[in-house]
Amino acid sequence: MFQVRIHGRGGQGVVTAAEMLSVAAFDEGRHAQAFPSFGSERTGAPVVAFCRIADREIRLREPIMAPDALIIQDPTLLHQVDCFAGLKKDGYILINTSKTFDELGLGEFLRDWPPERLCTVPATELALKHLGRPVPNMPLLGGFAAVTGVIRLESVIKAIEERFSGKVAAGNVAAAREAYAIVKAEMEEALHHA
Amino acid sequence: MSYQPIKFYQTGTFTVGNRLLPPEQRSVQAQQKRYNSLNSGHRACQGCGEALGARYAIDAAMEATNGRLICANATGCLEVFSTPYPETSWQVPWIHSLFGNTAAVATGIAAALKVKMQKGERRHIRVVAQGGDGGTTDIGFGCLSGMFERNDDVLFICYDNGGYMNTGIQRSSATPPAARTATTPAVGETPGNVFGQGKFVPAIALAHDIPYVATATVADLRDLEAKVRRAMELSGARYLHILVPCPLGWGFASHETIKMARLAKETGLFPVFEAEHGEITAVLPIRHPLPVEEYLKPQKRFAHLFAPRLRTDVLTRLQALADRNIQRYGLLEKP
Amino acid sequence: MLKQIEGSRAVAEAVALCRPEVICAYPISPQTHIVEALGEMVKAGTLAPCEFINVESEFAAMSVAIGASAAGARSYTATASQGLLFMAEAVFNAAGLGLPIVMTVANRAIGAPINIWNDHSDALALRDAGWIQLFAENNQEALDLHIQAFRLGEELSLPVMVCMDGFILTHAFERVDMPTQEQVDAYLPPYEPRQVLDPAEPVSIGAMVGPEAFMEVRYLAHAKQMEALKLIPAYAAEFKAIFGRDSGGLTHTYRCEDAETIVVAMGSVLGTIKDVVDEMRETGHKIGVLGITLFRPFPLEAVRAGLKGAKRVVVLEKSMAVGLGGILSTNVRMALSGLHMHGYTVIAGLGGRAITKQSLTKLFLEAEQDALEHVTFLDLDWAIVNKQLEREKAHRRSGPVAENLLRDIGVVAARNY
Amino acid sequence: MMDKPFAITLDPGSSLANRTGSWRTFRPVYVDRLPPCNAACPAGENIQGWLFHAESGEYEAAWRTLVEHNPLPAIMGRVCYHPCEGACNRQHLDAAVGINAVERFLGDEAIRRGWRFSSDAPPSGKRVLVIGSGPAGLSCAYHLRRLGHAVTIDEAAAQAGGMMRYGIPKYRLPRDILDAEIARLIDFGIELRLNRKVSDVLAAKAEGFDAVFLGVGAHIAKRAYIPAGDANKVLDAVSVLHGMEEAGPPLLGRRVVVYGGGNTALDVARTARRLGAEEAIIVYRRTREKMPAHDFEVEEALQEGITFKWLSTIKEAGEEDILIEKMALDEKGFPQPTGEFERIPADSVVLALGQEADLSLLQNVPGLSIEQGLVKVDATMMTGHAGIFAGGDMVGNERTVTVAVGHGKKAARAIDAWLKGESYVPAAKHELATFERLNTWYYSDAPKTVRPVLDIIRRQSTFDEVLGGLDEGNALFEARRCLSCGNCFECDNCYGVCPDNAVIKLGPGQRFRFNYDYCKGCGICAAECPCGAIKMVPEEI
Repeated sequence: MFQVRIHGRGGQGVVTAAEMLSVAAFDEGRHAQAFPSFGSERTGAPVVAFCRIADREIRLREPIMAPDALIIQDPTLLHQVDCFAGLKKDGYILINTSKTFDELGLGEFLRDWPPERLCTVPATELALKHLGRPVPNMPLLGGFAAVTGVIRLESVIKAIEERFSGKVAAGNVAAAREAYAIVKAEMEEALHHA
Repeated sequence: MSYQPIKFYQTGTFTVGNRLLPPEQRSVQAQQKRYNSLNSGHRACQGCGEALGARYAIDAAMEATNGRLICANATGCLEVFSTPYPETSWQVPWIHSLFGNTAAVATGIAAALKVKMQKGERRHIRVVAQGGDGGTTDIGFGCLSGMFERNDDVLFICYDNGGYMNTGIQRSSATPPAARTATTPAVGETPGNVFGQGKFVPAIALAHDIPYVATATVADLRDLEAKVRRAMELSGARYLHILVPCPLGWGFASHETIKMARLAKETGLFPVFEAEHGEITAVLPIRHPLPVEEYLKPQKRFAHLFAPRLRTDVLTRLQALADRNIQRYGLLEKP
Repeated sequence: MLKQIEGSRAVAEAVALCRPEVICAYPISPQTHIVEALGEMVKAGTLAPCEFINVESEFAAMSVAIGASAAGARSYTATASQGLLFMAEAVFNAAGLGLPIVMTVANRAIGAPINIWNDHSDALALRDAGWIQLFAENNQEALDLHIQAFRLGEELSLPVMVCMDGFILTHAFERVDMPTQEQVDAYLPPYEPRQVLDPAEPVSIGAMVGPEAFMEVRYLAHAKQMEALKLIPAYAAEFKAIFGRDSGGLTHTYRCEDAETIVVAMGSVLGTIKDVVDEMRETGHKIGVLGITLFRPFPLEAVRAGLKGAKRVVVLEKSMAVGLGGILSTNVRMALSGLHMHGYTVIAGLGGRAITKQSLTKLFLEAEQDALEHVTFLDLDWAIVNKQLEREKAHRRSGPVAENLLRDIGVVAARNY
Repeated sequence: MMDKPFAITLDPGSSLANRTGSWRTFRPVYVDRLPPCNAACPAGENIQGWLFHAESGEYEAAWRTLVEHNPLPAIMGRVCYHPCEGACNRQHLDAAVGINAVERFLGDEAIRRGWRFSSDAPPSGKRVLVIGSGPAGLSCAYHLRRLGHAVTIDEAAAQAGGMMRYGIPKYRLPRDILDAEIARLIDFGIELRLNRKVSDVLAAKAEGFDAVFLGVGAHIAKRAYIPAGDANKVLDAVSVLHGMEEAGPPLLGRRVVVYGGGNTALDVARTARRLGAEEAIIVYRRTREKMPAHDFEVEEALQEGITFKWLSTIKEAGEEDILIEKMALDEKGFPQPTGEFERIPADSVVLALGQEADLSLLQNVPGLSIEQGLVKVDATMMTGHAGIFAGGDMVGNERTVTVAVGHGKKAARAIDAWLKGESYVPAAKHELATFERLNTWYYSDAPKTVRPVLDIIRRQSTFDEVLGGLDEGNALFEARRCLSCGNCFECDNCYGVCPDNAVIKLGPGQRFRFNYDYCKGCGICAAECPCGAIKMVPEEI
């Protein structure tokens, strides 16, 4: 079972991202379970959502406490929330930013991490470019497909096309594709240097 | 009469404070050591109109009662964002019981205080009940009406954001016509909330002939404070209905909260007035008249009126509502 | 002072002696006479200072009481049946907030069909609302329990429901020993709230509590109720010292010494049962009675101790758990866990159906023979029931049950089906 | 203490433990933006700064803030063409703030109350020579004195003031006002030497001065060739206006024609009327719209009975009349002769065609260069010769008192730096406070105060001041019309409108501070700041 925790802010589509991730896995014929953490926090407050992916029925209902991967939709959270709590050793980290891990001040913290598992993608910029709105969640799923390989980019695209239509779908698909490419390139670069 | 003619002091009495005014004429909110009855750290959305309105109103009530105040609060956004265990943002004695019983809880508090005062156990303390439009105009309406007709010594404040925002933006009887909510979606032939439904509780409060009824918005602080002050000068049942825009539920940027309230008032869609013993005594006139589109267009809940095609038919009906308010309350007359 | 007065009046006078500060009233039979009497005392100035508030619903009645109690006032209201259900949300809330409101429930059936007569369905529907629930056997006890209820509730910061059988007690003129004001004052100190709305010490009451603490809050409520199990006998003893009589407590046994059969019941029916037991004892039947005064918290240990020696237990109750059987009996069975004895549930007196000595005698004799079903409906008219069942089998649109039955027994003019 | 139930009952205000600052992706910051009035002021006055004090009736504080940049407020309040008002954001609401009128009120108030200059700079031991006591020279001398330098002004004329005295008519600038403001400068410790025409600047500097500022003005009238009969009087504006300050006023006759379209032409025509001319006619070769003179001056002149011949050039001046040729504008807007002629009667013709500087004292100054009659200066007002600075009419074609005062100030600061062996770098300017940045809802509606204007009969016959001043009530009202564009004026809006109480009010004069522990970054404060003094910036990642 592969467990993902997504960090973002109320109003940034964190829950949607988890749901769409589960749909992408479902589209691959796998089992998936997406769920929010429900609290009294409002627009702007740090929030999390979860997704489990497995090849057999998922019966587990406990919160995800030791994720295999983290998606961080808003890098300002890094200074405000313990985003890395419980992350499995050598787990995947995908951050929406145009900066590097070093520039984010995480270089030392993640020094022993496999570099190809640490990726950043300027998802907000990509969303603005392709969609005209700063909603980073779909390009991040593209990046997630690239960095983890747990789901295929095609599945993410299929999930987007099932959920959205017209320009919104096209924009999200384009953004997800570009994010995928960016992350793939980053990983190769990392492996090359390693 | 709470409407004060604007004195010419640069920003007059439009701004929160004004260094050019004598201290006694400045607003409660301008005081360096104001009450902050609703403290920092609450979990309201960015730009929450209700959080603002509640602090405005309760601070003003605290000022008017010299800090001798108890609040009862209905279930709703205000309650949830202000008092999730283990923290409360309230600095006043405050109780939350249920969604629909706030007016009655306040009645009970007022009754208790009356007895305690007769016994000499406590000094004079006043009671404010507060809730959102759901807790006031819908589920709490029975208790509210009961409190009104008994003329219990309670000021009830409704923070009207036009829907059940706490539960995810559903329609209430205060949701304006044509507005999209989760239960009046923008689909079908007549998208959004239905025309000819809903109620304007201030008018119903008026019909109870209670000592004081007023409306206000978070855009006119001085007016709001003057109304709270006036309400606290009177005894018996009093009602203050404050329009508090909701960035999330209405779909506008978090910095536009006050602007939305201002536009609601300036277009005439939300009449600002006050009444004593069933008679309207003053209105806050429209300063710069505007068509309703100015108010509707920035809000996503009305987006279906502008795209994919311009719904002139619906806009005309909404303009008619504004025009009727302007006519009925004399909103264009100079004071 | 001995008086021959109506039960409602006796309760009203007792409540008045407790110096309530806020009373909320909404009319519903059969509690109405109580608040009417109190209203008159407030209006006349004999009960002062006190606010008597005519509210617009039972929901408001409980809510006003919540507000008043939170502001530090001794608060009282009374209701019954539909009224209790209409205020249900506020009933739970008062307990959750720990407000020591005292409420009389003049027990009455719940509709539909609407029925104004006595049974215990109303109070037992709210048995898990977090209130302490006391059941009075007679008007003297009803009166006494109100005085104890204020003492108990205020000590624990918990609301207390004093249940008395509607009409059977509320409307019965009986002899009661009305205490003096001095006695009540000696027993019941002024209300000293544990928490109060006060500008001098502002607090927020009624926070939203999430998963991280909700269980603990619930456990603490439970622990507080458990504390009542210890306090109630102590307060009853203290009551006896001042007022000179046994009243209240957890349970009362009657002729249980060597009893093989013990009948368990609550409320006014205990008197009838005791009469039957006396008669049966005279003919050598080893039968006794366990009366339950305190239903919540449920006195598991006292009940177990009271029933331990018996061979069989007959729980006779004026309530039912549709689809299961009894409510009281389910609770009693929990007290008997591990003990091997026969247990019978008898549903009796629903909606004001008279419970007669004759029926009870027959019932108990059958019980002694272990000839009872697990669940028995006392004096059920099987002919009517079967007729309706056949009717329903025959016709999809067989008509409203209650009206059909009334027609069958001739109350309503018959119509062919 | 109450025995509070666990979790259900909470201690007041305890939500301070919840630092909602973590929700923020944008943070508000207080900024000061450059108000358009300040940006437009050639003298670099901090207009909004002194209006701020005037708004609260603190007139002396207002005046002291004003004179940090300009030592001549009573003069400026009369003769400045107030570009500040042209830039004022309030014009988009109702009408520009009457800045000029308030300035004059403050200047007059200072004279009336005898407020004096002060400086706490220690004496520098340096001596600076200022040549010319016009606005540039006086301003430069004043600022140098403020900075602790010893200053001597050499003035060629018998009285100080330069063009303010010899170019601006009394009805616009009463001489008691001029004298009072000059006297205050002298009183400040500036040495003034009259009747000293400097003919060689290097020689003058060598008399113990460390630096020199040139502010000799432009006193030589430009001439145009007009064939004229002997009997006809053709004069120039400079000498006519100069002559007004001497014993006998110039004789112009009954019918006076003034040739030119600038403010000087109007000054001459209006002076002629006051001297008794029955007719004063301005001949200008283009249209009114193209006239360089200020519109309000044209208006005032029209009220006083001055007539205009637009699109006309003077071809010749005869004994009792002049010949003018009609012009027509071509498609590019240039006047072209039409061949149509007209004669109009005239006893005298005054040429108001501009002035040039007398630069004879600058011969043989190494490095100093002159182009098209103007002394070349760098960005710090220094000429090509180190230590010699220049300003006012002699360095530019924008020849107003205000520009000159600005030059004087800038030069003084540069001289100060130069004397210390440093180079003068003006402080970086704030971003402009444009109208779009304001939230004008908050400003009261208030039209401009109309200043009293002298009765028309007296205007045609006397040299009494035309435009009156404001009384205190009016001045206060006018000051309070200021929108305080781009700079916090402590209206408390940000403090009030924050739904998270995340603005800390620091007290009168101390403004506010954001409490970033709780600020969620909603931006209401910035949106509702009337004057645009809050900026939302992305949170650092």
